[in-house]
Amino acid sequence: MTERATMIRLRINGVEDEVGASTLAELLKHQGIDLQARFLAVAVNGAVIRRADWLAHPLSPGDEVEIVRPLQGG
Amino acid sequence: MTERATMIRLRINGVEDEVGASTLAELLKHQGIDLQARFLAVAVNGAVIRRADWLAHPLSPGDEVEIVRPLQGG
Amino acid sequence: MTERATMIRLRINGVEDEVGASTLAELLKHQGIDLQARFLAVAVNGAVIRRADWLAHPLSPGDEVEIVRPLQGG
Amino acid sequence: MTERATMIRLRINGVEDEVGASTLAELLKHQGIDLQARFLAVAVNGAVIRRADWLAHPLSPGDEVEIVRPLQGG
Amino acid sequence: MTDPLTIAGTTLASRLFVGTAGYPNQQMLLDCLETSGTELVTVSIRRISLEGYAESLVDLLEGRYRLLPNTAGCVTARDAILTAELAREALQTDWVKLELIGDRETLYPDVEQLVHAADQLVRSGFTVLPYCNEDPVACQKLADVGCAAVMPLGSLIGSGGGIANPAAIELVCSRSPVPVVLDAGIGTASDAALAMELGCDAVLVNTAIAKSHDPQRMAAAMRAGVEAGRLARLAGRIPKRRFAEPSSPQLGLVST
Amino acid sequence: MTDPLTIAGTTLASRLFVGTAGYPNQQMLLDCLETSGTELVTVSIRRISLEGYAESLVDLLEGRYRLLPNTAGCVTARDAILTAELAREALQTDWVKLELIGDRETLYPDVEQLVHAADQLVRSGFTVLPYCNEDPVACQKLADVGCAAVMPLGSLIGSGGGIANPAAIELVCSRSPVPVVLDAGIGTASDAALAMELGCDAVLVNTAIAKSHDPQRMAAAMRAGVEAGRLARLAGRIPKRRFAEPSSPQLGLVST
Amino acid sequence: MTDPLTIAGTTLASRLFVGTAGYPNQQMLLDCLETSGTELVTVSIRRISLEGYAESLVDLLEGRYRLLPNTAGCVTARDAILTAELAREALQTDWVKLELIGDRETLYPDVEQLVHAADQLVRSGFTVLPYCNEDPVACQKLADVGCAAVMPLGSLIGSGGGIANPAAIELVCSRSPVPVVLDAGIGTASDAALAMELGCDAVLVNTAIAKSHDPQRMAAAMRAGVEAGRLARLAGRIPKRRFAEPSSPQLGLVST
Amino acid sequence: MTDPLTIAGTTLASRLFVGTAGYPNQQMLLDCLETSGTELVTVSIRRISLEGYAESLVDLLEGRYRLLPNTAGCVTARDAILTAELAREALQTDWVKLELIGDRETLYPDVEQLVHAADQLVRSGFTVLPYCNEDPVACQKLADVGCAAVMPLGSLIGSGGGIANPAAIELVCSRSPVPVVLDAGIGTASDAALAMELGCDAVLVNTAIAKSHDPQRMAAAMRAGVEAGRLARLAGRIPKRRFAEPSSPQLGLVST
Repeated sequence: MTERATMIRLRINGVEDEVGASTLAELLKHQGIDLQARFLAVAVNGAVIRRADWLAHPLSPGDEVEIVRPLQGG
Repeated sequence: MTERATMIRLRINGVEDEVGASTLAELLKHQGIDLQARFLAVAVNGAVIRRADWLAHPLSPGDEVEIVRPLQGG
Repeated sequence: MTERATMIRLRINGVEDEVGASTLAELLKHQGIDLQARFLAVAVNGAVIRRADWLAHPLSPGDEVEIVRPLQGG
Repeated sequence: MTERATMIRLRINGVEDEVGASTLAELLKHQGIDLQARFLAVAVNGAVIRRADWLAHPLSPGDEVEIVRPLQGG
Repeated sequence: MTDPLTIAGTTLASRLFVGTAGYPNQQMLLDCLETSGTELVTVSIRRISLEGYAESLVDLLEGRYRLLPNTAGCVTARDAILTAELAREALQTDWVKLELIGDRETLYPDVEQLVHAADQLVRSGFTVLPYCNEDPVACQKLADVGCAAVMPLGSLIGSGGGIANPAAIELVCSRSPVPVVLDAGIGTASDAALAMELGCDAVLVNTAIAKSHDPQRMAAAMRAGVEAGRLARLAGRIPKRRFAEPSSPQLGLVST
Repeated sequence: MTDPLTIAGTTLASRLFVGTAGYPNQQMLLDCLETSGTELVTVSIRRISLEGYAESLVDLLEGRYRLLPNTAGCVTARDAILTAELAREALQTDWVKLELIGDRETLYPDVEQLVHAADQLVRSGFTVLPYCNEDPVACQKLADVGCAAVMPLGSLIGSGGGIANPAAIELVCSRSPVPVVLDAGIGTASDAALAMELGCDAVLVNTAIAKSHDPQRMAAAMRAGVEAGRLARLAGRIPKRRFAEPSSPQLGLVST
Repeated sequence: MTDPLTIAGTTLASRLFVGTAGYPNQQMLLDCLETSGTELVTVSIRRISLEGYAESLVDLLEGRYRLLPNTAGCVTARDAILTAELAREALQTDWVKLELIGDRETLYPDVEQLVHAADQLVRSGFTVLPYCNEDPVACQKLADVGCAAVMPLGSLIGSGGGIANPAAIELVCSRSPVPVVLDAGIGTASDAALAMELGCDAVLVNTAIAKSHDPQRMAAAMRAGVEAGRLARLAGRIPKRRFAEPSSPQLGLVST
Repeated sequence: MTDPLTIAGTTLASRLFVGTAGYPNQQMLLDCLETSGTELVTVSIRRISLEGYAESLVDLLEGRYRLLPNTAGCVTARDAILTAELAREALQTDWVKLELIGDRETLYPDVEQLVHAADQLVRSGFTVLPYCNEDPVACQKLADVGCAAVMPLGSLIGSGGGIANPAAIELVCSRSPVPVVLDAGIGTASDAALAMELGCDAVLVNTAIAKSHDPQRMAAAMRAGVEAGRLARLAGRIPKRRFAEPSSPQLGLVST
């Protein structure tokens, strides 16, 4: 994040937050997520954003972001 | 039926027939059905025609007529 | 019982006791049992003693006496 | 069998028969059984006669002889 | 016994519903209904024979029993709904046992279509009792769209297989906001009793009575079975235990 | 219904036998017996308390019910036989429910000793109804020595486990030359109905009534259950089929 | 044994699918998977913890097992579909075990929504294996919309209740145009064997292994159970008879 | 797996015993035994045909399998004992599967005679494995007289009825001081697995293999089934629950 980053309100994994990130990639980095980490997937407003588009995908106020990974399951 | 009755093609209980009947009441009489018989019900083209309307209900070529009554059932 | 009754050791319903009774009838009375009470039955040494014989049935030291009645049961 | 063999009535495996055999071994041979055949067992009058005793075991009229072997079983 | 069942505001003293098909003859049917003590009997709706009109079974039943027309055999919502509407006109009742068959061989219900057809019929003023499966979610949906009861199957229609999945029937009963009527599969009186013990509010029986060697006696058996199961349910059964528990007193045994 | 059961020349209108142990109180017991319609009730024989003699339960039952004393808890033939003889003297009946327990924990019968004790009691003039297991050979032997009936267990005494092995009970019933009374394990009304459907001639119930939340209602349930099962047995149930069989007519469906 | 299962063109040598949840620890999970011989394991898709990202279970499974992500816990088609799409992105697989829960307490499927969600996912290129119920009509619909298999429940998820309705499972298997995978309810190895004998093509097990006292041994048991049931199915079992049939020869008995 | 069974001091690696009767041909029998992994096979003892002596089956089995001669078909203790003695002489083994049939039609054991015959045979130095019923008291008596194992029936011989009374078998297993071998009634692999899960130490199978459509494959199925059930027993199954328990994590669901 640089000081130029504007703060926007997002809903990240169901929780409202205000972050200084204008793209998905910035948001993920802000969340401490390694962009190279495997097995991650992200959706914005109900649509999956493929990894190749994370850098370019702009965020808008009110966006609902889901960041998931596989876990144990039955 | 009078001699003036025009013959029309109907589908009566699933069977194609040509009858000289211009109303539902005429058709039923033509089928030998007592109009006073209880527990009868009739539908034309998928809509039930109440008994009070049998006399007036006009038939058109191609009408699909269902004439039913209760039977044993489980 | 008169004072002449000799004390003898018996096993009554599984319990050793010493009683002053020389007949079964005396023993029952000594136990506070109404000899007319219905539904009682008594065995001495594994043999049932019919009610008519209670008066005459002599007891000997070491006799095993069972005094029973019906109770609830399944 | 020699001509001296006396005929005696036996019950062999449930069937009455008259055979010229004075010992168990003779009977078995008479029945066409190889005395060296393995897995055979024989009883006379309800008692097992061990193989070593077949030669010597005398037969008497009326003897009941069982000659068995293992078969398929569940 | 005063333990009436209420469905859609109508009170029924008997918790045994009886189907009217397949009896050796009409008099036997009437005798069985009488003996069963039922107050609600099912009928089908069928096209009249074009050769002429005979006196209907219904002339004999009317006034003595509440009639519950069914949509047996229908495989489309459209046919089931039209059959229900014809039944309403013919019998002047808005009650209908809604059957929507998903497979002609097993006569298993098509619950997806069933929910939609039930929804439409309820909106059209019908009192809908749907023949469904022992699926608690489907039963909930049927109740949600306004069905007056649900009628899960015990086992396949006419199979006499009894209650194939007691745990599921018990689950449906424990969660249903509307009465549960066990439909299909009852083969004998203990099946009917078990249904009631699992929590069903009523039982519908047809083939098990009609095709019994002695239908009237089986009607009596079913009546008693339903009553037995209902009473047992109300009384509250003892828990099942893996071990024995003596009933007679354990003390005071004769011992030599 | 006139379908009496005859055991040893005695005719009983009710096929439900009821045990008298373990009820919340004596009045409840009496109410349950009345409601059950039973004519035959079991009692145990126990040593009197040496502290004194109280009015017996039997004073209340006598004249209203036929009493069937048991030898519950006995583990030797000798004790069982003496108990039977004491019972005969006390109650002036030669009927006895012969119990010979092979294992105090499971209360499972010792059928080997049972046959011998039954044999002796029959020779002494008793009418013997032995509590046994669902072993057709043992049941045959009991009949052979002259028992008036056999009383195989459904499941362990007091367990409410129902009929654990229906095939075996059916087998016993199909071959027994004397009446079969299902004893032990009945937990609820459908169990009683099933017992009768399998071919039992009567059912003995105790704990399932006495320990129900509402004993009197359960007594009514058992009465109805036994009747239901008996009627179904007589009526002849439909066979179980793996496939469906429509009850309503298959022709003449409304079809758009 | 060469008796592979093919689902959507993919061949699996093992007919045991294993869930990865609830093991005492990760090493135990890996040991169980190894022992089970499975080739297909299920995983869930969950939001990452915002506190940070830990190494995933999947790093350990990848390359050794085909992964089948589920939509466990989803109650709307929308959430289930989005979960499936996220799974596809995360795991680069178009396979999905589609769960659409109709009731959070019983985890019973909502088959109506399930059919619609499956339809959409198939159209989006997914290979869909839906968790459904033992309803042959619903299973047919799922196959009709293009599901690669159906996964009916044996009994409630995690209940260990086994196969509550064997007749229905057998019916589903006999009519399904796609492989049938028994899902949910398996409690022990004989349940798995029975599932295969009824005609299932595979079995999915999770809790019964993970929560066993000795998970790895239970994994071995399940592997053997699935194999046993499959072999028995292929071999063709003897019919059940009500009567005895001697195995040993009836002639030639020793008789004194 | 090293989990041997020890009977009378003899260690057996396989817990599957196999009967040798009723196979399509002798080669098939040999193949089935090989495939089954069994170490102990049963044979009968029969009078030789007086028409001549053919090579015995036993020539083929000897040295490869421990032979367990039976007394199948005997209805008196005397015949059973003589048959056992002849078997000992013929096969040079003191092991015997003691059968004493109480009823020729059902082939049900006569447990009273069985105990006496077993007692005599034990005194004569035999290692006795009696075919008995699922009666815990009878099984205890058989152990008390010195039987090396007990062999309760699952259901009637040759019926394929499976385990008709699982609770009773479990009870027998939980109390038996000697190994329990489930004999008779096994119809398919899941039956064998269930027997082991209930606590049996081994299973004897004959008809279910011999009369299968594909005996050798069924032999493999039984081998796997016994192993599956044994492993599951040792692992400890999860308890049965009436309610669902999610396996996948309940937190972190995608939710729109």
